[in-house]
Order: sequence, then C-alpha cells, then structure tokens
Amino acid sequence: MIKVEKMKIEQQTEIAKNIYEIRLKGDLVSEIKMPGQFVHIKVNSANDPLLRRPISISSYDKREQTMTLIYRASGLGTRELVNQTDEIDVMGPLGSGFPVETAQGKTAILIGGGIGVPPLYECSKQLKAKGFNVIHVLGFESKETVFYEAAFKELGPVYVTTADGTYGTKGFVTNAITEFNLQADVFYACGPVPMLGAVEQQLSHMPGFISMEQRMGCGIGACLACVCQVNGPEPYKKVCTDGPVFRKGELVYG
Amino acid sequence: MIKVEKMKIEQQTEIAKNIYEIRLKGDLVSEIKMPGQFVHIKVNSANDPLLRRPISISSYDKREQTMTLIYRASGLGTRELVNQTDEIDVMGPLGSGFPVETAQGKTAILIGGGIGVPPLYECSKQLKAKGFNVIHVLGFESKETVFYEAAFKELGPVYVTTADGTYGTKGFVTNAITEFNLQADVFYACGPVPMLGAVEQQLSHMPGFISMEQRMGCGIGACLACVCQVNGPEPYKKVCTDGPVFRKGELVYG
Amino acid sequence: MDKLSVSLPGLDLKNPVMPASGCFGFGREYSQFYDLSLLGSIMVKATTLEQRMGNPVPRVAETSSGMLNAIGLQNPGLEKVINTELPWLEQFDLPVIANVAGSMTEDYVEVARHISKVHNVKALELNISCPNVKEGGIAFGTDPQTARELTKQVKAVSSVPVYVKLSPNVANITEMALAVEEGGADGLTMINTLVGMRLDHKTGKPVIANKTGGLSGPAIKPVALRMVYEVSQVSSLPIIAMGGISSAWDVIDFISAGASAAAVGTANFVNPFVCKEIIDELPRILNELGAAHIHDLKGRSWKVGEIANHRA
Amino acid sequence: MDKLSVSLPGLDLKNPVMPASGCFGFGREYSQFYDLSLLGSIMVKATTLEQRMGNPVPRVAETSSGMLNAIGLQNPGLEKVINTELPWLEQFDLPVIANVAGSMTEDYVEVARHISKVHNVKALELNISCPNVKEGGIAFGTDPQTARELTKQVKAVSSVPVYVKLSPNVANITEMALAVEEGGADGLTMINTLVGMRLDHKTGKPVIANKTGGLSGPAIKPVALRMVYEVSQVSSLPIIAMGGISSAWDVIDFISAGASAAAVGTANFVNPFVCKEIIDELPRILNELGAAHIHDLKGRSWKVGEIANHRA
Ligand SMILES: Cc1cc2nc3c(=O)[nH]c(=O)nc-3n(C[C@H](O)[C@H](O)[C@H](O)COP(=O)(O)OP(=O)(O)OC[C@H]3O[C@@H](n4cnc5c(N)ncnc54)[C@H](O)[C@@H]3O)c2cc1C
Ligand SMILES: Cc1cc2nc3c(=O)[nH]c(=O)nc-3n(C[C@H](O)[C@H](O)[C@H](O)COP(=O)(O)OP(=O)(O)OC[C@H]3O[C@@H](n4cnc5c(N)ncnc54)[C@H](O)[C@@H]3O)c2cc1C
Ligand SMILES: Cc1cc2nc3c(=O)[nH]c(=O)nc-3n(C[C@H](O)[C@H](O)[C@H](O)COP(=O)(O)O)c2cc1C
Ligand SMILES: Cc1cc2nc3c(=O)[nH]c(=O)nc-3n(C[C@H](O)[C@H](O)[C@H](O)COP(=O)(O)O)c2cc1C
Ligand code: FES
Ligand code: FES
Repeated sequence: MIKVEKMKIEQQTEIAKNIYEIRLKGDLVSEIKMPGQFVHIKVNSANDPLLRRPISISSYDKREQTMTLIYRASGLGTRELVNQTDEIDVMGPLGSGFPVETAQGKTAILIGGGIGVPPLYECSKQLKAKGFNVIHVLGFESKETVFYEAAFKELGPVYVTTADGTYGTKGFVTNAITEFNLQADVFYACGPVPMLGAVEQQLSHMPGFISMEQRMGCGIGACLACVCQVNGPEPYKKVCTDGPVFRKGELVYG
Repeated sequence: MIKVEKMKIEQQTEIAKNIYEIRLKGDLVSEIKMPGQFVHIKVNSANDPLLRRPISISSYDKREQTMTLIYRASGLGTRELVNQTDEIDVMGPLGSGFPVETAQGKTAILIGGGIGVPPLYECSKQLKAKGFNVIHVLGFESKETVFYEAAFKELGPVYVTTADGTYGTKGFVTNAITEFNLQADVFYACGPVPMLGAVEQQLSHMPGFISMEQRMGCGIGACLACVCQVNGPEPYKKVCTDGPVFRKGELVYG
Repeated sequence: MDKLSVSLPGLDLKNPVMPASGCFGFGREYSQFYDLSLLGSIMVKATTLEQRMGNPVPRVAETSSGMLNAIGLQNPGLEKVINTELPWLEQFDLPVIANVAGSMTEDYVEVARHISKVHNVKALELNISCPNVKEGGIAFGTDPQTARELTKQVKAVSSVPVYVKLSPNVANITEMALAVEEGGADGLTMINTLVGMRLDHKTGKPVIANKTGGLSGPAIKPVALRMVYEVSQVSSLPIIAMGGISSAWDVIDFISAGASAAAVGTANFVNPFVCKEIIDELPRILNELGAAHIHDLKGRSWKVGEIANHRA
Repeated sequence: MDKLSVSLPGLDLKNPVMPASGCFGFGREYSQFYDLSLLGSIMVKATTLEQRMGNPVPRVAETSSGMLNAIGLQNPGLEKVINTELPWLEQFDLPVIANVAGSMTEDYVEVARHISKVHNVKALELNISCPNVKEGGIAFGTDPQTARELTKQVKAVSSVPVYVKLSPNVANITEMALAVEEGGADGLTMINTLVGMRLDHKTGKPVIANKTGGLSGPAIKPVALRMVYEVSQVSSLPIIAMGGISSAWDVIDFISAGASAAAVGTANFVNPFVCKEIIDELPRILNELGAAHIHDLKGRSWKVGEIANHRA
C-alpha cells in the first residue's frame, strides 16, 4: 500500500560533494516490496517548490522501520531538502523495483552512474544474501562526488570510474567493463539514460534490468507525465508505476 | 541609512496566543533614529511568500545592537517567521516614527490596539526618560492575547481593555479613556484604523501622533502601494516614508 | 452534509468538490487513497475518438508555484474508455463528467454522441481549450464564433448537459463565455491552463519536449479567480471553477467569486488526499463564516448587501 | 564589461539590465542603495499629461509567488516629471526610458511629444497595456488596430525611438507585436501584468480596492518567457523582456528566449540590490556557458545549431 507520511528525519549527512544521505523512520518502510522502489518527497510545505521529488530508496531496515536515501542537492527542491531537520512528507513506496527474488545465476554485475548508484546498494545486499557474487561498477563525475565505495566493497568488488579521471578508471562505466573484462549472468543498471543505452548494448548477451528516470507529476500513474517508449503494442509505459525498473530490451532509446 | 542585513535571531518566544517576541542582533540597529520606525522582513528565501512584511520596532538597545519586534502570527508570512531560528533578512530602519525628542508637556497618553501596541513600548521608555508621566491604554481582543502589560506598568499606569470583556475594561480603548477620565498633554496612538479615527475624535483637544498601517510593496517609497489620504495640497502621503507616524489631523479617515 | 449539496444541470452533487480533468486519470490510482464515492463528481481524462499517444517527454516542468504540462491528450480512445474505464467507475456512487476532446468538430461530435450515452456519465466537459494539441484545439478555445458553433453541434447530439471548458488565453473571457452560452452550453468550466514555458539553463532549450506547456497550480489562481468573477456577473450559466485550488479556502474563494462548484487539478499530485481533505474541511469553514449552505456564499465578491440565503 | 554591452534603437547600454517601470519610481529611492549609473537603463514610472491620484487603497495584494497591484498610474504629471524628476536623473550616466501612459490617443501623443525632447530620455515605452486604467488603457493593449494606430501617431511626434509595451492578456501576442511593428515601433517591451484578483477570506470581497489588479512576479515568468519566445521568432524588433525576473539566470532565460535586454520589476521590492547583483553575476554565468557576449545566447531556445557569435 502507498502511504503518505510525515517521516522522522533521523540523520542527514553530506557524504560527498553535494551528495546527501538521509535516514528516515516511519510506517511506510513496512510497505517496501523490493529494492529499486522510490519515494516521492515534498521537501517543504510551501507552494514553491510545488511538486514532489522522486528519490530512490537506497537501503531499508524493516525491523527498525528506517530507510536511507541518497540524493544530490542540485535544484530548488533538493537544496531545500538539505535544510530539513525534523520530519518530511514522504509518499511511497512507489513503482516496481529490481526483481531480486526471481534472479537466476551466480554472478550479478551492478552498474550505477552518479545518483543512479543509490538503489543498487539494497539490490546488491539482497543479491549477496541470496548467494550471488556481486560485482559493482560505479561511475561518477569526479573524485569529489564518489560515494559508497567502501559500503559496496563489503559486498563484492568495486570498479569506480570518473568522467574526468580524477579517481579510478577515467571515462564511463562501459570503459571499466571492457577494461576489466567483467563477466556476469545478469546485470542491474541505474543512471543517466545515455549510460543505460550504452550498457544495454554492451551487455546484450546477458539478461538485465534497468532503472529509468523521467520527470514526474503524480508519481502514481495518473498524470501520464513520466512515460517512456517501449517495444510492444502499447507504445508507452509509465516510469512511476510500470517502472522505474524495466527488463532489458523493453525500452526504446530515443 | 537603510540597511539590508541578515540579522541574527537571538531569541524568539510566544508571549501571548499567537503573539511572538523576537530579538534580533545586527548593524542595522545603529541606524534606528526614533521609536515607531519599522523594518521590512523577508521571512524566508522562497518565492512564496514573495513580499517582505512590515513590522514595527518595539524596542532597541544600541549598545547591544539588538532590537525586539512583536508580531502576530496570522497569515502565511508571519506563520513562516515563527519557524525561523537562525537568521533573517531584514531591511530597515524605515519610515519616520514618534517625534519624542521634540515632545512638549508633562503627561503623555499612549494608546495601542492589538499589534499596534509594540512600537509604543520604546516610545514610552523614551518619554519616561525625558521626564514625562506616561499613561498606557492597551486594547486587545481577549485575555489570551494580552501582552506586555507588566512591561508597560514599570513605566506608568496601564489600562487594559478587551473587546470580549475577558480581561480589564470590556470594550475599546476609547471606553477606558472615558471610564477613567484619562487626561494628558499629548497622545501617541497605534492600532487598527477605526481605533485611530475614534481616538483622534475623542482626543481632539490635545496634540497627538498616529501610526498608520497600509499594505506595502517596496517599503521605501518607490511603488506607491502604501498611500494614505491626507489633508493638504498633495492628496496622498506614503505610509512607508512620510509615515508611518503622522501628526493628528493630517489623516483623512475614509 | 446538506450544507454542501449542489444541484447543477445533469449533476446532483453531494458536494461541490471534484478532481479536474487530466489530474486524476479515470480515478483508479486515487482510489487507492480514499473512497471515490466521497467526491462530488469526477472529471475524467480527456477522451478522443481514437487512441492518442500524446507528446514526447519531458512532458512536465516545474515553475514558481506552478507546473507546466504538455501531456498531449494521451488516452486510450473512445472505445476503451466506454468499455473499460467508465464501467470500472460504476462501483462508486459518483456522477462522471466526461472530458471530450478532438482536433476537428466531427471528432468532438462523435465522442460526445457516444460517451454521453454511458450510464454514469452525467455531463460532458467540452475541452476546447487544451493548449497542447496542435491541430486546432487552441483555435476553438480562443475564437468565439468557432466555440459557439462547436457547442451547438455537440449539444445537438449529446444525451446529457454540456459544460464548455474555457481557455484563459484570451483577451476577453466574457465574450467567450457568452458565445458558448449562445451556442446552448448548459454550464461552464474554467479555467484551463495558461500557455507558458521553461528553459533549461545549460542548453537554453525548452525543458518540455513540446516546447510550450500549460501552466497550472497556485501561480494561476489569481487569474482564474478574476475570470470567474467576470464571467459569473454576465453569464447565467453555472460555473465549475478550477485553477490553483489546493485548500478549502481556495474553494470558498471561487464560490465567492461566483462559481457553483470547484475542481482540483495539480494539487492532487502534491497531496493525493487533497479532495477528501477539502470536503472534510468545508463545513467547518461554513460555520466560521456563519453560512448555512455553501451557496449562501456564491458570488458574494460582487453581490451587494449581506449574505443571501440561497433558498430564499 | 564589453561582454554585456548592448546596442538597441536609441539606447547604448552598458548592460542589458534595468528596472521595470513602476517598480523603481524615478530612481530616487533606490539610489540610496547603489549608484544608478551601474544600470543599463531605467524605465521610469508611467507619466501622464496631468497629475494622477491613482486608485484607492489597498493597492497591492500578495499571491503565490506573485503580487497584484492596482496603483492606477499615480504620478505627478508631465510637467513635474520634466522639470523635477528627469533633471534629477541627469547626475547619473544613465539613459532613461520614459514610460508614457494616457487614456486617449491625444494624451499619449502630447506626453510623447514633450517627454521625448528631454535630454536624458533616450527612448519611450508606450504603456498601452496597463490593466489598471479604466478609460481605455486596456483596449489599446488588446486590439491590434488600435495599438498600431496609436503607435503611428506617437512615432510621428517622438524625438526618440518608441518601444511599445505589450499586454499578456491577449489570445495572440504575435498579432499584437506585428501590429505595432507595422505601426512603426522601434522595439517591444513585454510583458505587462496579467489581470488577476484576490479575495478576502472573511468578507469574500476583493482585497484590492480596484477589485482586480495586475499580477507580476515569478508566478508569471513562464507566460512571459513563452511570449518572448513566440514574438522574437516572428518580429524583427528588439525586445526588452520582463515578467518575474529576479536573478541573473532569469535574465539568461529571457535572452535565450529571444530578448535583447531584460527589466526587473517586482523583485526590486524583495531585494533592493537585485539589479546590481544581477549585473555583477552575469559575466560569471557567461563564462560558465562559454559565451563571449551575452547576445551570443540570444534566441538560442529556438535557433538551430550551435551558439552563434553575435559579431560574426
Ligand atoms: C524513479 C526516480 C528515482 C530517482 N532517484 C534518485 C536518487 O536516488 N537520488 C537522486 O539524487 N536523484 C534521484 N532521482 C532524480 C531526482 O528526482 C532529481 O534529481 C530531482 O527531482 C531534481 O530536483 P531538484 O529540486 O534538485 O531540481 P529542480 O531543477 O528544481 O527540479 C525541477 C523539476 O524537475 C524535476 N527533475 C529535475 N531533474 C530530474 C531528473 N533527473 N529526474 C526526474 N525529475 C527531475 C524535479 O522533480 C522537479 O519537478 C530519481 C528520479 C527518478 C525519476
Ligand atoms: C508600518 C507597519 C508596522 C507594523 N507593525 C506590526 C507589528 O509590530 N506587529 C505586527 O504583528 N504587525 C505589524 N504590522 C502588520 C503586519 O505587517 C501584518 O500583520 C503582516 O504583514 C501580515 O502578514 P501575514 O504574512 O501574516 O499575512 P498575509 O495574509 O500572508 O499577508 C498577505 C499580504 O498582505 C499584507 N498585509 C496583511 N495584513 C496587513 C496589515 N495589517 N498591514 C499591512 N500589510 C498587511 C502582508 O504584508 C502581505 O503582503 C505592521 C504594518 C505596518 C504597515
Ligand atoms: C497534467 C495535467 C493534465 C491535464 N489534462 C487535461 C485534460 O486532459 N483535459 C482538460 O480539460 N484539462 C486538462 N488539464 C487542465 C486541468 O484540468 C485544469 O484545468 C488546470 O490544470 C487548472 O487547474 P489546477 O491549477 O488545479 O491544476 C490538465 C492539467 C494537468 C496539470
Ligand atoms: C507596483 C507596480 C507598478 C507598476 N507600474 C507600471 C507602470 O507605471 N507602467 C508600466 O508600464 N508598467 C508598470 N508595472 C508593470 C511592470 O513594469 C512589469 O511589466 C511587470 O510588473 C512584470 O514584471 P515583474 O514580474 O518583474 O514585476 C508595474 C508593476 C508593479 C508591480
Ligand atoms: S508521474 Fe504521473 S503518471 Fe507517472
Ligand atoms: S510600500 Fe512602496 S511606496 Fe510605500
């Protein structure tokens, strides 16, 4: 069930340049079904910014009723979110995430770009718990925006790339996959759309799951703002309800 | 000189129902010329609420560089002001206040209605310091919104009225002036416009000064939002620069 | 509850609050949050003769106290709406207002003819004002003659009363209102969105793929209120008002301006419970204002004298 | 500083930033905050033939991300403006744009004839769009023929270039722009305010004594931007844009939409330093965008291909 709840802000920290980790507590956590789902956040009670902001659930703890989000403070809304200290209006959990329960194989590769990295963390934890070997390829802009490298390392190998070469492999996630000749049975990817397209091409030989982004209104499937083009009889699917996670091959890249 | 300054919020307390006292510290205080001046406050950095809010300076301490404002949290802006804890964007001091320096006589009566009471406090303190006997008539809605009675009592007698009769004299400030047959050489009044009109009529036999309210845009005389009708060749004066304090007889009451 | 009941052509409403078209789909999604039978009515997403894909993405952008949208009337088409969406709504005690759109007069007429025969459709809302359809939608909404003519033709085939949805993108809103009144409209709904745009800072290009979009939300409320105020004084048609409504006080404002009922659009995205919360809140406000019925406040912004009793 | 210099008919501007008419008086008040010579230009308060008292109070009301005003063109009249206000501005290195208003064509023509002869007045801004003047101001702004005719007559007597200020309260802004271009306008300024209103919750009556007022501020920026985008693609006249500008990025947006310069209105009330701060900030943004001159960004929202070099 989707809840709308004022969640308690237990902690908020800047973990890399303009990248914030926020831990929230509330009943809503009980409703989370799978990694890769997201929440829709009203950053304050004002009319400006007006709309909610979609942010992925990075990890969650059902016993503690807490979840952690990681976001980049860039625009009006996310910058305002940084100022919040007490509680915050959250709608969720939303969408359908990474289908870890039905995952097949022995080795999974998780590929994240920038603020696409967060939802992969819970995904990796759950795959690891299922007995998978997990390999991570995490792409960032530059050294100062790298986050969660250590956390992922606890689960499995981590390959970091930076676009400007200030840390790890210079270039994109696809460069690291080639350079280190990374092999797996299934992939999970989240990041900017060009990255997703490149990854699908590069890893066309294995099954995979892709988390999409799109500008949203309602977040629950009513306004038709967040559609993406798919292969099949229905020309569009909605990122907020049909996604954000899609099966490899489903999406049509413009 | 008018300053625009992020002033430090030293303290903020609810002193009566929905009535807040806030103490601010900053250079701006050095510029205050007289009691009855006001400041124009941007309650947050958002576009909504958009405009600044005019609030009178209730008292100030030049040595400490602090000033105290008292406001009623009623609409969008003042309710948002309550939430501020750190610093606040203040423009001021603005307008021309009560001309205490040139005051003549022995006894002054200060008449305030609701959130018109605050600027009279500094006015009374300065009159008292000049050797005046100060009498105060303070009108409120009801018992729970009465504030600063004790503070004024330290300066001189205080007559409180409440519209609903839950405290002090039932009725308006004019009722108390009649009931207690209050006499003085000069009056200073601030409050809702109907009160000001009634006071001018009742005290037509003595000189007096009246602080007006009007909706404002700029607060500095440029936008012509805040005009009030006056007797004389120029049909209008601006509350923000020509006032807020006017001489008895100057104003035309609609 | 009788404090809130409102009777309009074709519509006997428990209360004057309903979601605005395009902001509530066909109700399915919001039925997760509360019982839709609570609503006065529901204005469903625009229906066109054939299925529409809508516009490319991005379709929405945020602005100060507002949002832009260019969904482009994506909908499953008349047949699917009649066979799937409207029957699903039958489970609720809820009169439906069907939003009818098209590119040419013939499209409107065909959709209206069929959809007006569906059991739970109690009124049509003629969407002559959608700024996001290129082929002519906008022309209907800004030219009085065309609007009158279209209204006439739709009225001729509709089995239920016809409300015409006015565009705010005109110099003279009363002229448009009077034109569709002449055309035989049973009511007005107003306003649709203002045409606006937002640019991406880096590229300088429009954020919305369709370039321009329709501006909705609190930012446009002052314009909507003014238009309802103007039209309600010259037209005898009842008005269902919308434009930036997100609280019960906003509803009171529009009723005071002269509307008979109010619709909530963008605010549903911010707070999925908003319509229910407004309906719960209204009686308290009526008490505070000493109004026995919400229509005692109708038009008080321009009516001379005291609050009238609507049943007097 | 050359990154920002802009040359327009009658106006050689150090930079494309200026306060909008009515939001900066005749400069006196804001000269307390910074040296007005920093500004590109100044659009002074509307001047009419005779002194005007303006409207009763309240004259302003706040709305979501916007404000309504109905000042009603209060001003000391042509003679006093020429003898007192404009000479005072001579102390600054500052070309003045004189905002000309009136009720009838004759008024406009008379004011234009005389004010355009004043030494520091380098251009006129024909205010055909003030929504707060009842006698006909609004008609000029929404009827293309009338607007063209007025422009022609003012052009015939003006000693300096004439910019016409367009009203956004029209269905077709390009039609208005082309009409005044035909009338001989040298430039456009846009937009004036949208007509809106706010009601008092308790009484249900309009907050503003004039009932309706002009909506300005960030709320209207999307509409203003769209109109500049549309007009700049069809008219060859330079545009000075306004509507919700409160930051340097807002200026960039309007230049990207196709404007040549930008004016700041309501934002002055919020931050008296805003024009200066924008001027200080612009060079940094140009660097960030890799633009050698601000006009390299002009019209990039609709221009095909790469950033053009404006001197190429
Ligand atoms: C399903 C999903 C999951 C996401 N998860 C995360 C996450 O875990 N961490 C994170 O930092 N970001 C995440 N994003 C992106 C995040 O939603 C945007 O960065 C954020 O909305 C930008 O808001 P702003 O206030 O900073 O920017 P503004 O420029 O003020 O935003 C203006 C409007 O555009 C929308 N918008 C702007 N950029 C984006 C974008 N990239 N995607 C979608 N909408 C956008 C905003 O939501 C808002 O409506 C996710 C997006 C989606 C769709
Ligand atoms: C010179 C002056 C001194 C004042 N001193 C005080 C004071 O010391 N303490 C205090 O509590 N109040 C004072 N006021 C009144 C105070 O400015 C308003 O109560 C306040 O602006 C209301 O803002 P809001 O956010 O609560 O209401 P909203 O309803 O959100 O206000 C909307 C708009 O209307 C304006 N407005 C609403 N009511 C008034 C009003 N009564 N007067 C002027 N503008 C108004 C607001 O400034 C804002 O622009 C003073 C007003 C003036 C003009
Ligand atoms: C995402 C979105 C989709 C819309 N779709 C339609 C539509 O299909 N038909 C229609 O008549 N109006 C449509 N509208 C306009 C709304 O019904 C309403 O008139 C407008 O948004 C103003 O109300 P608001 O400010 O409460 O949103 C849409 C608005 C939005 C925001
Ligand atoms: C208080 C006020 C007074 C105004 N007076 C005038 C005026 O005298 N002449 C004019 O052409 N425009 C006038 N305007 C309109 C502005 O010049 C500007 O076109 C409009 O406010 C939009 O810009 P903004 O959103 O930056 O304020 C006035 C606006 C405001 C807010
Ligand atoms: S955001 Fe509204 S349908 Fe997805
Ligand atoms: S508030 Fe602008 S002139 Fe007084």
